[in-house]
Amino acid sequence: MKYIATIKGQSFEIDINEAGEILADGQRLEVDFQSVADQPIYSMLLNNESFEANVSSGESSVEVLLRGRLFLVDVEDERQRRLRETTKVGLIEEGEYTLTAPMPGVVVTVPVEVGQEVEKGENLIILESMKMQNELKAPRSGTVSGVRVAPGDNVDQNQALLTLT
Amino acid sequence: MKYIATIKGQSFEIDINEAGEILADGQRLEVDFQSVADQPIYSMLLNNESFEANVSSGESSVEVLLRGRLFLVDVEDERQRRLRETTKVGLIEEGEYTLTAPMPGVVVTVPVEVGQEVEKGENLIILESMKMQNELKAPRSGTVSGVRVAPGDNVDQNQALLTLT
Amino acid sequence: MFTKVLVANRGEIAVRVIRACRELGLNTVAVYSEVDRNSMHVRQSDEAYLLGPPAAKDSYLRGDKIIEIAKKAGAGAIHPGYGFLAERDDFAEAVQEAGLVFIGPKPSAIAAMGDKAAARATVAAAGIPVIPGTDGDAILTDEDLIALAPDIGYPLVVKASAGGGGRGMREVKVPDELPGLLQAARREAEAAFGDGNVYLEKLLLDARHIEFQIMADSHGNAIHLGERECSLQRRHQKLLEEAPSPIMDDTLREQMGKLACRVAEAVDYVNAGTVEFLVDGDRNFYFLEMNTRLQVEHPITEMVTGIDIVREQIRIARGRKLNYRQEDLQLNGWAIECRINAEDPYNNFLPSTGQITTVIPPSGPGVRVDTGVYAGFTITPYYDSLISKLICWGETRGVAILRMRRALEEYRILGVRTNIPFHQKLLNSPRFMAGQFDTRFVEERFTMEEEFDGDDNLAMIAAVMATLVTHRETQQAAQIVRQSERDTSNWKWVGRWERMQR
Amino acid sequence: MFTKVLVANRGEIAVRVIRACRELGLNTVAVYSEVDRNSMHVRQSDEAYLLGPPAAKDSYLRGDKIIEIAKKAGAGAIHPGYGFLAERDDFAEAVQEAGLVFIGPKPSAIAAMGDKAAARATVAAAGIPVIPGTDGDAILTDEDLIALAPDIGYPLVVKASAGGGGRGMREVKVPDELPGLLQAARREAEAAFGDGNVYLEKLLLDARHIEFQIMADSHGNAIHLGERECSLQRRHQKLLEEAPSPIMDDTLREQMGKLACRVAEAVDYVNAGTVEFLVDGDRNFYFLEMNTRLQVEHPITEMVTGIDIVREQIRIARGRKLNYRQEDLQLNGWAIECRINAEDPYNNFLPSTGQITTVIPPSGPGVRVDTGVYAGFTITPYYDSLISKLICWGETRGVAILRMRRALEEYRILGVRTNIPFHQKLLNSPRFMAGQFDTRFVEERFTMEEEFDGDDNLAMIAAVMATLVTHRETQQAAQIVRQSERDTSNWKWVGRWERMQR
Repeated sequence: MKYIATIKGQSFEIDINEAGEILADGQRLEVDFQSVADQPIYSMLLNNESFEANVSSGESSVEVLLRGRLFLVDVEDERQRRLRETTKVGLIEEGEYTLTAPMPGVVVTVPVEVGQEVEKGENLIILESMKMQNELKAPRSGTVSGVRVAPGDNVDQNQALLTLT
Repeated sequence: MKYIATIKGQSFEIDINEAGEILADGQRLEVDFQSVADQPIYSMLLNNESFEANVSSGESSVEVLLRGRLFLVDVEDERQRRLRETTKVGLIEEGEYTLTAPMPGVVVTVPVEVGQEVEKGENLIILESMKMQNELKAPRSGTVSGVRVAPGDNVDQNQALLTLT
Repeated sequence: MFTKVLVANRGEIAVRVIRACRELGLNTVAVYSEVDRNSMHVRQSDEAYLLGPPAAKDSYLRGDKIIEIAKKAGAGAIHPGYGFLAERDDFAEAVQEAGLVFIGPKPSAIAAMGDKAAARATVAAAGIPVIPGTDGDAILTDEDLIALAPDIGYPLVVKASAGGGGRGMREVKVPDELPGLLQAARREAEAAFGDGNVYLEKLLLDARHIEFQIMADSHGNAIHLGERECSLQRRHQKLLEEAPSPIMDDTLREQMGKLACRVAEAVDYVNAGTVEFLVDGDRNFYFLEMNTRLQVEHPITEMVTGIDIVREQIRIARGRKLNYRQEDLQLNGWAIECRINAEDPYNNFLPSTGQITTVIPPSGPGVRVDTGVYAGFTITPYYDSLISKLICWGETRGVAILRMRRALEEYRILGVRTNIPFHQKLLNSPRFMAGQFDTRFVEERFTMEEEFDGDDNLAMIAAVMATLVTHRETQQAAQIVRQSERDTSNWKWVGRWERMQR
Repeated sequence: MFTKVLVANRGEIAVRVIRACRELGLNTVAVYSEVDRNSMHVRQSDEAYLLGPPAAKDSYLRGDKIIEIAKKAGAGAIHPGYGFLAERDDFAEAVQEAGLVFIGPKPSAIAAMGDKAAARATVAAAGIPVIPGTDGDAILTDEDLIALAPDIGYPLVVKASAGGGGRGMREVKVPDELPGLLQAARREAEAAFGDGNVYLEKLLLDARHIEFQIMADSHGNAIHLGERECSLQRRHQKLLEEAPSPIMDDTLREQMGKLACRVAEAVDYVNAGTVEFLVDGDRNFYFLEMNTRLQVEHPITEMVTGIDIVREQIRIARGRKLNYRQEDLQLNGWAIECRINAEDPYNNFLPSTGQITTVIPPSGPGVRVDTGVYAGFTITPYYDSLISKLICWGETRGVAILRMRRALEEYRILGVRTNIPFHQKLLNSPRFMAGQFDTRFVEERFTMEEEFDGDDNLAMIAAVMATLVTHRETQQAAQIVRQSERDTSNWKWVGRWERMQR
């Protein structure tokens, strides 16, 4: 089966032939791939080179934590790729975005207000949890369309805090 | 629910009233009993005293490994106890006993032969495994009725080695 | 003399204190909140008492309840660990009034060092250099402060008198900002400590945070155990500490160590404490504050001195003389501590909670792991995010760094995100390796962003691993579909069977 | 100079060597048998190659294959660890012939010490006291030995010349037993080593087994790193070791240490090695044998000297001079090692195999755990039962013992049985605490049997815990019954639903 794995714009063509062999960018490699202790830790022997990484499928890409470095890898099979390429339009930056609490905590400040335009990376809310003040930032630019919490509020995990359009 | 727990002939009457309280030999004790990490390790707070032990149900009794000491505890509820007391007869030491290999290994010696009478604790077979010679002993006295292996044999775990009547 | 100690804390430090007690043959009493029933400290103690709901104010900050439990359990002493009640002079006082021993300094010493502005005054009076700033422990209004600011010079820092942990603190670059930031600092200080008083201090650039561990017994002996280099911080939270400091030499150590002891003597200090200094680029040093408790990073001092600091704390509290004289002490080798926090270094260091599913700690020569967690334990959002301290010792700084690198690479914690990759990156940075950093290094010169290199072999490896996992998941999903098809047919079969039975 | 090392071993010692290589910046090549794919040493190395089926003779003893892999992988050196190929002079020779470095002594030194009878002769010729026995390395017949026995005196021991690990060894109390036991010993030696030669030695009663760690470089420098007390054994397998020995003083240490170095020099020794002595009740000491390799118990010496022995081994193999001179060395504190084996101390120490489900290792100050296992790893019957070495250091023997006790209490390993309770019992025995034991202590004076005490509070606790677990299991079983009742009715419902759909 053929896959395209992409990291920061660089693509690797990876063909999983059968158990024990893959083709990576045309290079034939012997592979022994094992999960360790039934956990998302994987030990890989690739042409006898030994690698170990935490690998977990995130929402959009696969996270690989390897030798102290995090790689976000987008993996698609050929069919998915063709599909995406033919339907590629500017879907990003559209619709409403709801900021939810990544953990329970207390709202310290809400430095934005309804109607305000914000840039990507701007602080939307400061949430105190685990004795730390955590800045929740805008994942994209947009306009604040709703603020559902006020400083001092106790919030639960995943509670909606603020919306952005 | 009432239980009788016996360790080396000493019996304890333990009454589990409800969550959070027990009566041990008439003494009322507050108990908080938790398994740790879903393993057979248990943490117990008994009137606020903290104990932790490995507890596992063996074939006949419950094994409690507590502060470096192993206790073999026989636990019965009242019904079981009454049943046993009325039907108590010399059932022990009867029937055929089959010695099986506790682990894979190589038979080193068989110091007994068919027809030989053996005492409890006598060596029946020496099995080499994990670089050690392990003495497999008679669990009771009896007569060797069959020997199924010879020195040098490779045996699998649970393979029958010898019978005793 | 007490033989039972109540440990008024949780997490790794409670475990640390329990270990020291055990090794002294003392019984221990743990206290815990509702979410901490299965904590290591509860499991390892001889007795354990529930304090209340998870929030610290309902549990670990309930000094009254803790003293009551100590009396009920017959504990003769209370060890506060760090944080929570450790630097509350009213708690220390109440412990003594209850007829118990507080394993720490006298309430008066805690109070004297607790008000940061007053401490500056006390220490300056004893002839110790302090950072230029507003003098004395008088309460100053905004107008006072604005008037005094030009004498101190810019940039400067507004600090909360009752402060700690960076709260109620603001950096001021130009005079115009001062009025607004004074108010912000006061508000934050009021919220955090119930005390809105602030003072001004000159902002030292290129400064290092260097602290001295001191120990004093009740017989008038005070010694220092050398310094710790704690400049690597993020938002005033220490992340990596080492002992000794790369910039230290014997002369400076002796000079600063002596002054640290003098600071302790100025407040009649007993037990373990830490005197913090800022050291500027010209090796001028200034008293910053004194922490009147056991420090998170005490193990690195233990590794290079061979002294069990917690055991000494308990011995001192029992009225014993110090086991060591200053001239007996010798620093041996180098130690580094990495604080392993449950937080995501790739997402603005956001705390991470959840159940830990796997822990494979590093070990081998020169490696120590102090932790309160294990596989199966759940990290809750109620307390700080420190889950483990990884400490490595080596004969030289180089050996310690190499050992820490391999230990970090070996460490596996799953279930929550950790800052291990941060430490790995930090330990690989040339400036860290060269020992060239100051307190602003992590925030200003360090980033987790990768400069992506086109022919990076590791990227290809990551791509292969991600693909293999995706492939597996696809295969398994397909199997589950097939499985449920079979299930359906089983159900059909059951249906048929039932119809036949009618 | 080599930059890549093949580690020809498995388990904790392979991990130990890999760690040392990493800390030196050297790449590592692991080799593994079919059951060891997920071993720690495979996971931690830079490269890994399959050797073959599980049995050692098909995998870790395949010297030819290992050398071939080293060449293929471009490894410049091979570290043999202990056991397997570590003391095979033919392997060391083959490694050198292949143009690779053997990290260990010269083949000639391994050979000289490998034949125990020849080693006795060599060492005696160098003026070192040996245990009275048959002299020289000549091959002796039964008649020769029976004729020589009266000169040696009874009790005596028959030992295999090629011996090790207690095989081919018989104790003889009276002359009548000698002929029969000679034959038994020869048979066993022939089977174990392919060499039926034996020799006689006087049996020392009340003897201690004390060994000296030595290190020698290729520049003619040899030093000793002090002694280890290894008397606590069962069936000639060491169980607990400590450094220093409770019976040692500076004078005796200097004297024995010098002789140990002289033994090494007598065979032109290079790299790390251990000279074993027996010391009798009158402190007379006799050369026993020399182990020409890294020893299992090397960490206790590392703890009291601060020297990383494996790193020094690699440095020496790279042609470097020793980093230390004899006069620089200083023993600091006390270290104890408990060998944690997968065996059942309550059932005749029978080995235990299976998957390890949980590991919670002890940690904190002065605690080191060297292991090759983790939760999820399976212990197979193919190799020895050592799963971990727990090493504790303290300023004094007393502190080290107390620390080891608390560490053993903390250690949780589930899935296989371990001898942790044996160590706990041993550490509580008054004779151990007093340091009064000899090589026969464990077998002759120690038992796991409990003297059961009627009002033993722990028994009541155990009874309560057993009852609570039984109660839970009964409740759960009842629930499962109820559950399956519900399942059945679901099936019925499906059947009904299907009928409706017709």
